[in-house]
Amino acid sequence: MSDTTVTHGWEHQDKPRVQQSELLEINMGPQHPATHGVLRLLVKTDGEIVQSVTPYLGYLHRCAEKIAEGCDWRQWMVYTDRFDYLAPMNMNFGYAVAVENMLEVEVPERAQYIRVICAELQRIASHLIAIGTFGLDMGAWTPLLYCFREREEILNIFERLSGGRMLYNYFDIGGVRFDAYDDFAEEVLFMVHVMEQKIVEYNTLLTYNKIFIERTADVGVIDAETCYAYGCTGPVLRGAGVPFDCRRDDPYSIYDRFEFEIPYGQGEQGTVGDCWDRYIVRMREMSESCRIIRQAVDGMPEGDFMSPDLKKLVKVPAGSLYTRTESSKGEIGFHIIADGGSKPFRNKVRSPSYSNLHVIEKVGPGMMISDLVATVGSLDIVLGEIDR
Amino acid sequence: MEPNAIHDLLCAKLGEAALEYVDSYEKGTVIAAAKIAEAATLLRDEPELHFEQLMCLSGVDWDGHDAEGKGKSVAILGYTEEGKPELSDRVGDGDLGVFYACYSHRHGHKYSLFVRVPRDAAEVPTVSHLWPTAAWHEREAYDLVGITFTGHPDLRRILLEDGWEGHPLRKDYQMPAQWQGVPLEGRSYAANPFNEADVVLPTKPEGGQG
Amino acid sequence: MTQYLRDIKDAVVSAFKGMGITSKHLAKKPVTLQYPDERWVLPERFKGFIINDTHRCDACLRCAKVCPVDCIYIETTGKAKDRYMYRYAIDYNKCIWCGLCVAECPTDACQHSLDYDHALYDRTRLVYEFTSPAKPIPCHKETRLEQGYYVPNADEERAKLAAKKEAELKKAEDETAAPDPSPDEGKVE
Amino acid sequence: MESITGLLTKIFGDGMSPMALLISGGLTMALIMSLVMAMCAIVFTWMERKVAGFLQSRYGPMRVGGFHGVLQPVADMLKILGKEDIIPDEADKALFMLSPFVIFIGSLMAWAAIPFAPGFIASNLDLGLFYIFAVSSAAPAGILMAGWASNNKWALYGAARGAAQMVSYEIPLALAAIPVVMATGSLNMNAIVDAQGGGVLNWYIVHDPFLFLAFCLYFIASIAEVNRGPFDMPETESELVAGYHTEYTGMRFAFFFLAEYANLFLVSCIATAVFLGGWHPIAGPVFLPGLVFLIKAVILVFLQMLVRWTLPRLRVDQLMHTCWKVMVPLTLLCVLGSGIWMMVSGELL
Repeated sequence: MSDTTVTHGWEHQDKPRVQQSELLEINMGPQHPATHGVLRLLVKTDGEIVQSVTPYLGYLHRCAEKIAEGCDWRQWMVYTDRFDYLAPMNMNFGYAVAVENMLEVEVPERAQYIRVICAELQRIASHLIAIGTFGLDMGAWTPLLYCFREREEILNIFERLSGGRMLYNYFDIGGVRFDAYDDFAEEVLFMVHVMEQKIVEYNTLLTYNKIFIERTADVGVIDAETCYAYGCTGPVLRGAGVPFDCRRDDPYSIYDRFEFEIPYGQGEQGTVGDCWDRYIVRMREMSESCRIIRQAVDGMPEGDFMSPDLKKLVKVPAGSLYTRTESSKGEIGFHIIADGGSKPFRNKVRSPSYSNLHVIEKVGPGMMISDLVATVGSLDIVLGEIDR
Repeated sequence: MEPNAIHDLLCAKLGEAALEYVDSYEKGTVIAAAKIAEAATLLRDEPELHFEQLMCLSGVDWDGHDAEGKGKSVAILGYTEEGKPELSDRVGDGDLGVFYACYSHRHGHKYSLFVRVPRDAAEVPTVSHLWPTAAWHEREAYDLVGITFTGHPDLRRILLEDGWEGHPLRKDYQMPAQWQGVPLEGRSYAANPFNEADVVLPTKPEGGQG
Repeated sequence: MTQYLRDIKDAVVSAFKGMGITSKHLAKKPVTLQYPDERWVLPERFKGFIINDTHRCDACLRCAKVCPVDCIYIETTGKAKDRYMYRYAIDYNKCIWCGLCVAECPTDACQHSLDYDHALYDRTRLVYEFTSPAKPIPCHKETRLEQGYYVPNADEERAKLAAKKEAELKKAEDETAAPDPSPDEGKVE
Repeated sequence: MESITGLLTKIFGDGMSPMALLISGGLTMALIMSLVMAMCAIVFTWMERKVAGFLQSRYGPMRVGGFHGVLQPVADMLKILGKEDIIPDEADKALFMLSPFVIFIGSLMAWAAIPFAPGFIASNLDLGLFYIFAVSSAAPAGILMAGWASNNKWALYGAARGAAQMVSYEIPLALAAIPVVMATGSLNMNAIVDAQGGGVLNWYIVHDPFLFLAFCLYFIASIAEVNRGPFDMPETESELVAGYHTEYTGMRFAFFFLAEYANLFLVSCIATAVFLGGWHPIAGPVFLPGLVFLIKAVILVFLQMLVRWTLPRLRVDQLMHTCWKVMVPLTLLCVLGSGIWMMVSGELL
């Protein structure tokens, strides 16, 4: 549909007067408040209605996969931090699990528990940003600031743990870099306690606000089939009503020991798979993460935090393995090809946002500009991991 | 379904095209490049397999990788005196490969497909009509590794800019010195202000004036 | 019609609930700090600007090797006992605060400081030099011991060195040969 | 204006011709009103930032001017004055330069009929309320000019949305004030305020339930009329970058800003005069009328800020839906209902 032809009721005349109207091509990004980074969407619109969306990527491309060829296995952990800079712990986790799977190394129990606590705290932190910025896309400023307030508390814990507030480089192959500090458990439990109260506040302020529901329900519906086809994972897939989560369905680390629900979209305010469903899945996942953290804190044993039988310079046996873990955005997969050396032969990152964003090409046409903004916001993309 | 059963099924349906069974960390089948779309169709549409999701598609440059694991995996051989990377001027001769990781939500099983194509005729049929997600992953493989996917609806570079020279993830790739007039070499602010000749060694206690 | 009225009711009620929450915050004390005046206490493991304690550093080059972005520059001169480090520089333009060098350092010379606010107008000033050719740092264990630099397990090493020297001295006395030429003579360049 | 002309007569004696008196009085009043507008922008930007800050668990500006950054808006003004005035090459330059003033003047003219205190009104028009609504319609024209002249697609979107919104919301805005006009029997602002004297129970907001509803509808419509959240369609900063003033910088941008905050205060002043008894205090005799009026208006401004910083934004079609399918019928209901009420209670007889 490149041109819309509007014919008026003058067909009976000798020469019908045909009015041509053109589509408006408009660049949303790379500097645009709604694109959550440096994404460029080439949008063709007919008035307020979007006719086609074409994402252009690469503004944040650093070719970390090429850099991997020059790093050793441990060094590249630093770069995984920078994929999803809103959830570096989850990225670290994915890479650590991937390499450990190939090394077949036993990670100490304590490290496993610390990892799970960190990953779940990070999931909460990441979802807080997702929720806050989603609200911001809708024009609600205040929830964003509240979300950041709670996120800061989580970052304080991470700062005490790893020394960094944003890029932690905390996980290491075979364990974690530092042991948990003395009152780590108390702090985490307090944070969880605070978080559970704040979720109620967010629900009142944003989730069940009528305007918010109007803006998100029945908007940007992505059904399960589309999710499978476009490789959407994480809250997008679960929002479409598929209770799939790598933590339960393809367990890694020690996630099989914990009891938790997998929230999925049920179309409470509209259709299954609309923006509101994706939003509420994140909201409920935060509660579930709190549950996991409580169990993990209870079960955390004493002991090593780093695998003692691992050398400083890791050499991974030759082979190829695709390992996936559940980050806050979805399935983060590391396809690792090793040649037996101390450096990766090929590290391919299958980032969740990359596939999640792709679906916008499919669902974008036909919606209004405001809905496009809402849908992109509900996909919760991070350009760091799309462009890598 | 067990991986080797899937392989047997692929062998039965595809015959010669299913080249060999890979039993490493990853279980999968090596498929002849021309038949990959058929194999993918089979994986997706066969009710017992029903791989409705393509988890990952990655392009690989196998240059320098040998089975014993003693291959040289780095394009940067070392560093020159000035600290600049020393690149090999070797032209790669290994195959290029594509890796497909599929997952079935219905059956909960995984399977992988491998394809190897010669470097100078790196053409693989697309699977983007089967799994739309492959469209972007194939564009990425085209962009970074330089594998052409025939039948792809929109095969453009995705991460790098249009008109970029070369494919960075090839092992023999050399970064151009500049791109559209912008030097790509990072500026160093850490030029050595000192001269080795200026070094004043401390006085030795036992050696008198050094 | 009932739906229409219910929508209006929902909109009004939820809006008032939301405003209730926001207006409650009016009375609460803000959580932000007035940055340069108020600062929070930095944790022990805080990753600040990396500093090199040149008293402890023996130029083993591990930090420079492990650095993923190659931001540590070490220049040495001489060999073995006469190996001296005359430059240890960190380019904070490049540093990514990953902390690998700190984890790698065998003598804890490389450390995170608690500094973090170093905004500057000139990038070249972000290259920090920790030594100078005027006072080079000895690298060899024995030289370090002699000049009073840090060596891990200093007492043990000192004892070992003393024993070695004694043995040498004894050997020299036994042979009653001409005294050794000073080891550094002619080698300094 | 009577107070001003009275003052002038006192100073210059009877020597002035009535024409000169009228002109000089008018100019003085215009000057005062411009100053009020400038003060609005300065005070309310500071207030907005502080209110938003405290709503969001932060302080807002704290640095400039000692106590809670009171001089921050002054510093901002100085900064914005020093900025380069950029006119895009492809812009329609005449319209581009004109539009900030159109919006500004549209806002300024409306101030002429606002009664701040007894006798303190620039022009005591018989059609005061009607005049205010009429001249404030200049703003959509200014927004359309700005959006079109910028030659920027986002600005065009913002302008189209903004014009549609403001034209639409003028209807419920004016309709909501009609019951008051019916009750007073006059469009003169002074008369409307005078009719509400003698305690809170005489204010029109509690006159009857329909008038209370009319006040609520007026409040909502006024937020939309001044383009603030949740109805900030012309700006929609997360969708349209900055809407119709995307391309504006420096002084011209400051004029938009000035007009926005002046309008914010203007609609609150109208609401105060029309519904909240103007300068009449809650009880007792008229005391410091100007201050009472200001306090009421500032409370309304604060409420607008609270709404803005709490609620998400409506989509453009929902905005129209709200206007035409909810607000307009309800305001019509108010007109009808309060008319019936007055007939039943015998006021109209």
